Amino acid sequence: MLLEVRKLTKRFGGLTAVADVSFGITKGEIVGIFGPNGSGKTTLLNLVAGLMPPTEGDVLWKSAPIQGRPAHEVAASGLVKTFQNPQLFAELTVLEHVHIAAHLALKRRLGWRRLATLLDPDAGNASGALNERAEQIVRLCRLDASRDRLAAEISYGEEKMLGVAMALMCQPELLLLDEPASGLGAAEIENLEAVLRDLKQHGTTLCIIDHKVGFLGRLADRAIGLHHGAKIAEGAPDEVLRNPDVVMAYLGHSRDRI
Amino acid sequence: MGQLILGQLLNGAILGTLYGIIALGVTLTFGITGIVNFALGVFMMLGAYAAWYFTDVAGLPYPLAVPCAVAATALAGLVADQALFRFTRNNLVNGLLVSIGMIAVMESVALLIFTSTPKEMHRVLPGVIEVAGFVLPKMKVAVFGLLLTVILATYAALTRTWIGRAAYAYAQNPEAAALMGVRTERLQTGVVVYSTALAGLGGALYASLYSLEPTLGSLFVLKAVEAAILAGIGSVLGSLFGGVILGITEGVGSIYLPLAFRDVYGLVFLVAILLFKPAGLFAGRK
Amino acid sequence: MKLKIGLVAAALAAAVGTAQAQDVVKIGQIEAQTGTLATYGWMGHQGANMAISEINAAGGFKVGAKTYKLELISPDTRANPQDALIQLKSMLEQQKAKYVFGPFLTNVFNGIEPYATQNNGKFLLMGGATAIHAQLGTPNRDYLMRTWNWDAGASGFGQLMVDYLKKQGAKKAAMIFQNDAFTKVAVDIYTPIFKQAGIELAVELFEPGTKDFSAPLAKLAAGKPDYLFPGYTDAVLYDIVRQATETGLFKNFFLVRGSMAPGLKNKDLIENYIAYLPKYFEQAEKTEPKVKEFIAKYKAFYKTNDFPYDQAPLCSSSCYDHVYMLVEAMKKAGTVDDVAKVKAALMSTTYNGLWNIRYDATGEAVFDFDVLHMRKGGAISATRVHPK
Amino acid sequence: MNRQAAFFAVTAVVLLLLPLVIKSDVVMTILVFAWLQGMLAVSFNLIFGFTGQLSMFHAAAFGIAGYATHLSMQYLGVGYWTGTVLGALLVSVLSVIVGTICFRFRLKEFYFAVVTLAFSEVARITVVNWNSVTNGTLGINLQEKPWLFGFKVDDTVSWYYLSLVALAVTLLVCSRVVHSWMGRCFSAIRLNDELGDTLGINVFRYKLAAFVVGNFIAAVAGSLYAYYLGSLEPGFLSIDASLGIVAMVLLGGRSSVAAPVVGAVLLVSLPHLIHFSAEVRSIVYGSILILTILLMPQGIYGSIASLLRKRHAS
Repeated sequence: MLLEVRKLTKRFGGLTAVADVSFGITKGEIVGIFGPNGSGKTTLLNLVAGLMPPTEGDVLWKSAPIQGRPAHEVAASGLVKTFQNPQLFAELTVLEHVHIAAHLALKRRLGWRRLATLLDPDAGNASGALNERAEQIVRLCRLDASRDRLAAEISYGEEKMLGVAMALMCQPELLLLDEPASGLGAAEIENLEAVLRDLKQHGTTLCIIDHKVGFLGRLADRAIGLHHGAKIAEGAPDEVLRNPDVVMAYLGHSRDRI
Repeated sequence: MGQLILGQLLNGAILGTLYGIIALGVTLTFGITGIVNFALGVFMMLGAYAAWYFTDVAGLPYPLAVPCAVAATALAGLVADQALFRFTRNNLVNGLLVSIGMIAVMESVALLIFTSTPKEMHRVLPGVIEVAGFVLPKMKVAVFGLLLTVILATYAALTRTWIGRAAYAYAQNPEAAALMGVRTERLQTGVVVYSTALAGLGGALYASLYSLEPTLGSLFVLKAVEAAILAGIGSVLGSLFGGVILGITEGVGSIYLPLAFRDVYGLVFLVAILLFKPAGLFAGRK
Repeated sequence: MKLKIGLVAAALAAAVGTAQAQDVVKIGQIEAQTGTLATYGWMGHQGANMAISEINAAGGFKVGAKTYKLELISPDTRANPQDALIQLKSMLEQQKAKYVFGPFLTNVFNGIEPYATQNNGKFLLMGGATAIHAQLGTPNRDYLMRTWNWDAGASGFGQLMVDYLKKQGAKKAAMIFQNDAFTKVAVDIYTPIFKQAGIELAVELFEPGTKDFSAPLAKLAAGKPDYLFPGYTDAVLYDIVRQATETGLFKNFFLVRGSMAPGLKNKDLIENYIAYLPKYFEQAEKTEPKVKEFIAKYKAFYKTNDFPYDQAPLCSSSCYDHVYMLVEAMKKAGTVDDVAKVKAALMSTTYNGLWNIRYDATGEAVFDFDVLHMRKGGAISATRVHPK
Repeated sequence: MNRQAAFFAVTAVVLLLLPLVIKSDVVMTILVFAWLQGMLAVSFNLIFGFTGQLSMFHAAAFGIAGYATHLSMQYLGVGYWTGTVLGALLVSVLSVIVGTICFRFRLKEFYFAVVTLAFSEVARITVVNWNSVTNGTLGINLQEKPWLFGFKVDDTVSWYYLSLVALAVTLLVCSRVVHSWMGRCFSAIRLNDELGDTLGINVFRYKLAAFVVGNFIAAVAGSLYAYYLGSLEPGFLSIDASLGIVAMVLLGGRSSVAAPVVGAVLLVSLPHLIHFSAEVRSIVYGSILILTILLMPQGIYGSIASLLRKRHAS
């Protein structure tokens, strides 16, 4: 078990955003978590990524608790997350974004010896290899056409893809994607699916949160349904989608989202 | 000793309202324009010299000179806002630097006009009030009452009137407020000018208590910013309490500890507040 | 790059400029004219500027067969040692000035002192800064003269003032001073003088910029001193005296610097207000024709009706009289270039202008001053003191 | 890139040969001050322009180092250079303490500025009042001059070269750092520190690194400055001094490593190039500051650079 979530609960004042949720993720699988807007998906993801402490329960990453540990340590341990609304560095180009994200890879490779590269940029032969990897990821994420454009100038789809590219550059063992498909057009979603499949083939474990059930259904090996912060179903995607509770949860809101 | 401390508590509170009125301007300007306007010190100085000029040179009675001084300062504030501050909205560093440039310019202008000889206004309300053994100058008590009224009135206006609520809404969420029909530009200008008017009022009242020199505002505004942060920037009543706390800390601190370190006491207190209650002492009581 | 060319051009222009003027004696003045500490420098500039214009308007002065005019170079140091050093270098190197007045501020003096000492013998520096006192007469500092009289010593005005205070029957005094360069020295000077006179002295220092003194005043008043000894610039004196009298904490004041105005403003609440003043211009205007003439000339020169009575006494340092005195010395020495001779002449001159100024053996000015004693209601008695 | 290298080479040669052309001590003095202030501004920009933290501790670092150098020479009997290193180390330790407090508690923007300002005021007031050690407001005269390779650095020309080399080393170090992975971490923190955090960048560590490295360089600059001027005073640590540094950086430009030097040269030389009466000059100075910020937000260097780029492109 790569990640294990045990009885996770998060309350904001009187509001319970996540209620007693437990599940696990094993290496190599794609897990989809879905639920209507406001069902606590993003909060759950932030709890799992260590961005906020839970009120109760544990998150075990490779059998060790990670709650309360700072985000950069969580990322360094191989658990990386993307943002629902793309978070970028406005003044930098696409390629520069990926280079910034190369920091963890460099740290893993050289440790404290990376300080030596301040004196000699080629020390440890790291920069060449990392540059190559950055180019690779830019290509993989279909961003090569806009690699030298500023983050402020690229399309929304490219922004979201850049988020994935940066996360990939961190060499994650488990990649948490927060609504990667929201706001994307059909062609962009297709593109995204292709990229995520490529990733799976490269052995990256994925946990995707989205309310677009169709998209998740095509991609996920396993699905978890969430409603009012509680887990209402878990299993193979098509089974879960047929689960009456899930149907109720969605129909209670808006049918066209399904 | 107890008498000494109680006396300083009172005096600190009075001085604190003076910090508080400028702090209120700092807080309002920050909330609406995202700028910490150090140039409020300049407007305080303008208000002070204007009040002195209207009473001692032009011969107006002081109660008339104060509104005149406030009006003059507000006018200067409007000009400064349209010519300068308008271009630094939500840019903290540029706002800071523009206010510093403005301080350099205005202090020199004041020096040219008023020279470095301190001006001391004739006594508006001489004499003291004795209550339970405490001796307080009448004017200090009057200033205290007036400032308290203005701060509370501002608070009431912000919570009870439409404009006030619009300003509040804007400070919380500018985009939503704009969608709701709040006219951003006008609101910002209005708040900046109101803040300069408050600074002018602070200056005009200051003139009745202390001697005037061109640098008076830039020394004072630092304290006001301290007071504003102490309370938690954005809190109207907090700026009053922040000022009072600062005034009392300095007053009582100077009795027990060396006077030469007086400015440190407030700062150390401030750092402690920022570290352990980063939103300020009165956060959540907006 | 353009900037550097600009700098070079400026340097060249300055060099060319100095080559032409031969019958002009340049006087430098290195004072802070703006900022919180500018009071002394500003008045010094006003006086020197006026004296130089007067001398030039009268056709200059004759040394030997030649007639010279004066030129004043007076940049603003802004109390910044870096600017002051560059300005002094410019005066000596580019303007070839041999006589420099100032500075009054100790931090500025410290900043220019190493360079000035390197140029010992090439010029005279005549300033009022407290820190100059300690360096007078030390090796390689022949260039240094101090234009303000010292508080301590046999002819020190502080000593004479405290003696006067003792005669008033004072037993206990409280000193409240702004924490700055002069104050540190003042505490060191006055503590033994008071002790010797048998007057107990309590001391409180405050940060520059303080306006509300109620806390320290209340604290000092708790020790029940007879006299408050506040210092020392008018900027704080007005507030200290007002706040001390308004609440009835103090009724007696003793000052070694600062003006009479704060006392007069509160004259009905004060018993005694004793002050040292280089000259009480308000009274001297009536009794001394020279002073009357000076005030009239000042008003005409600066086209103002406001004579700065409070600040004019500061003209006793590096100011009006000292320019005339320097010209006298140049005439007496028969040279405008030989700095050593001019200094010797200065040291042996007693100049009789607004003040009677002479230098003691170390090169420190000794001049006559007024001890003023204001009593309740504002009656002032002035005693002119001629130190030994 | 080649054009840039050529530009720097030419600049370096011109600056090295300058003392042969300029015989004016005044101009050389202005340049020495400009190089040392430039060093200070460049180091400040590492914290402010590149990492995005408006530190008000810089003048304190500058001033404390001067005092520490002097005191270690006096009480430990070490030479000037050892004293400078000790001073810079002391400043580094203080920076670690101040930085740890500020960054652990996640103080940002204005709050960071205020707290660092508070610490620097505490330092200044301590210097003012610790008379037995600092001689308080009277300041200290520094008689000694540094020795280097058997030469006493005494006259203006040798100080010119020393300060120029110190500035060049500063520029080199800062540009190496800024253009390395560490500089990328700084950019990440400046532009979006939350994102940097989720990408595995230890925000605390790199903020602290920028703060300590910047203050270390400022300390060396302070020690050189004090011994060139030949005196120390509490004014070195004042708020005005800190604001002066910010002004230099904004005037020059904050987006490149060398740009603050332009600001430093301007602000140091301007008072001696413009001859207005004292009050008017202050008005001119303030107006220049306001106009630069409003009309040239990238600073002078940045504006000229982007102008050249545009012309080059068209």
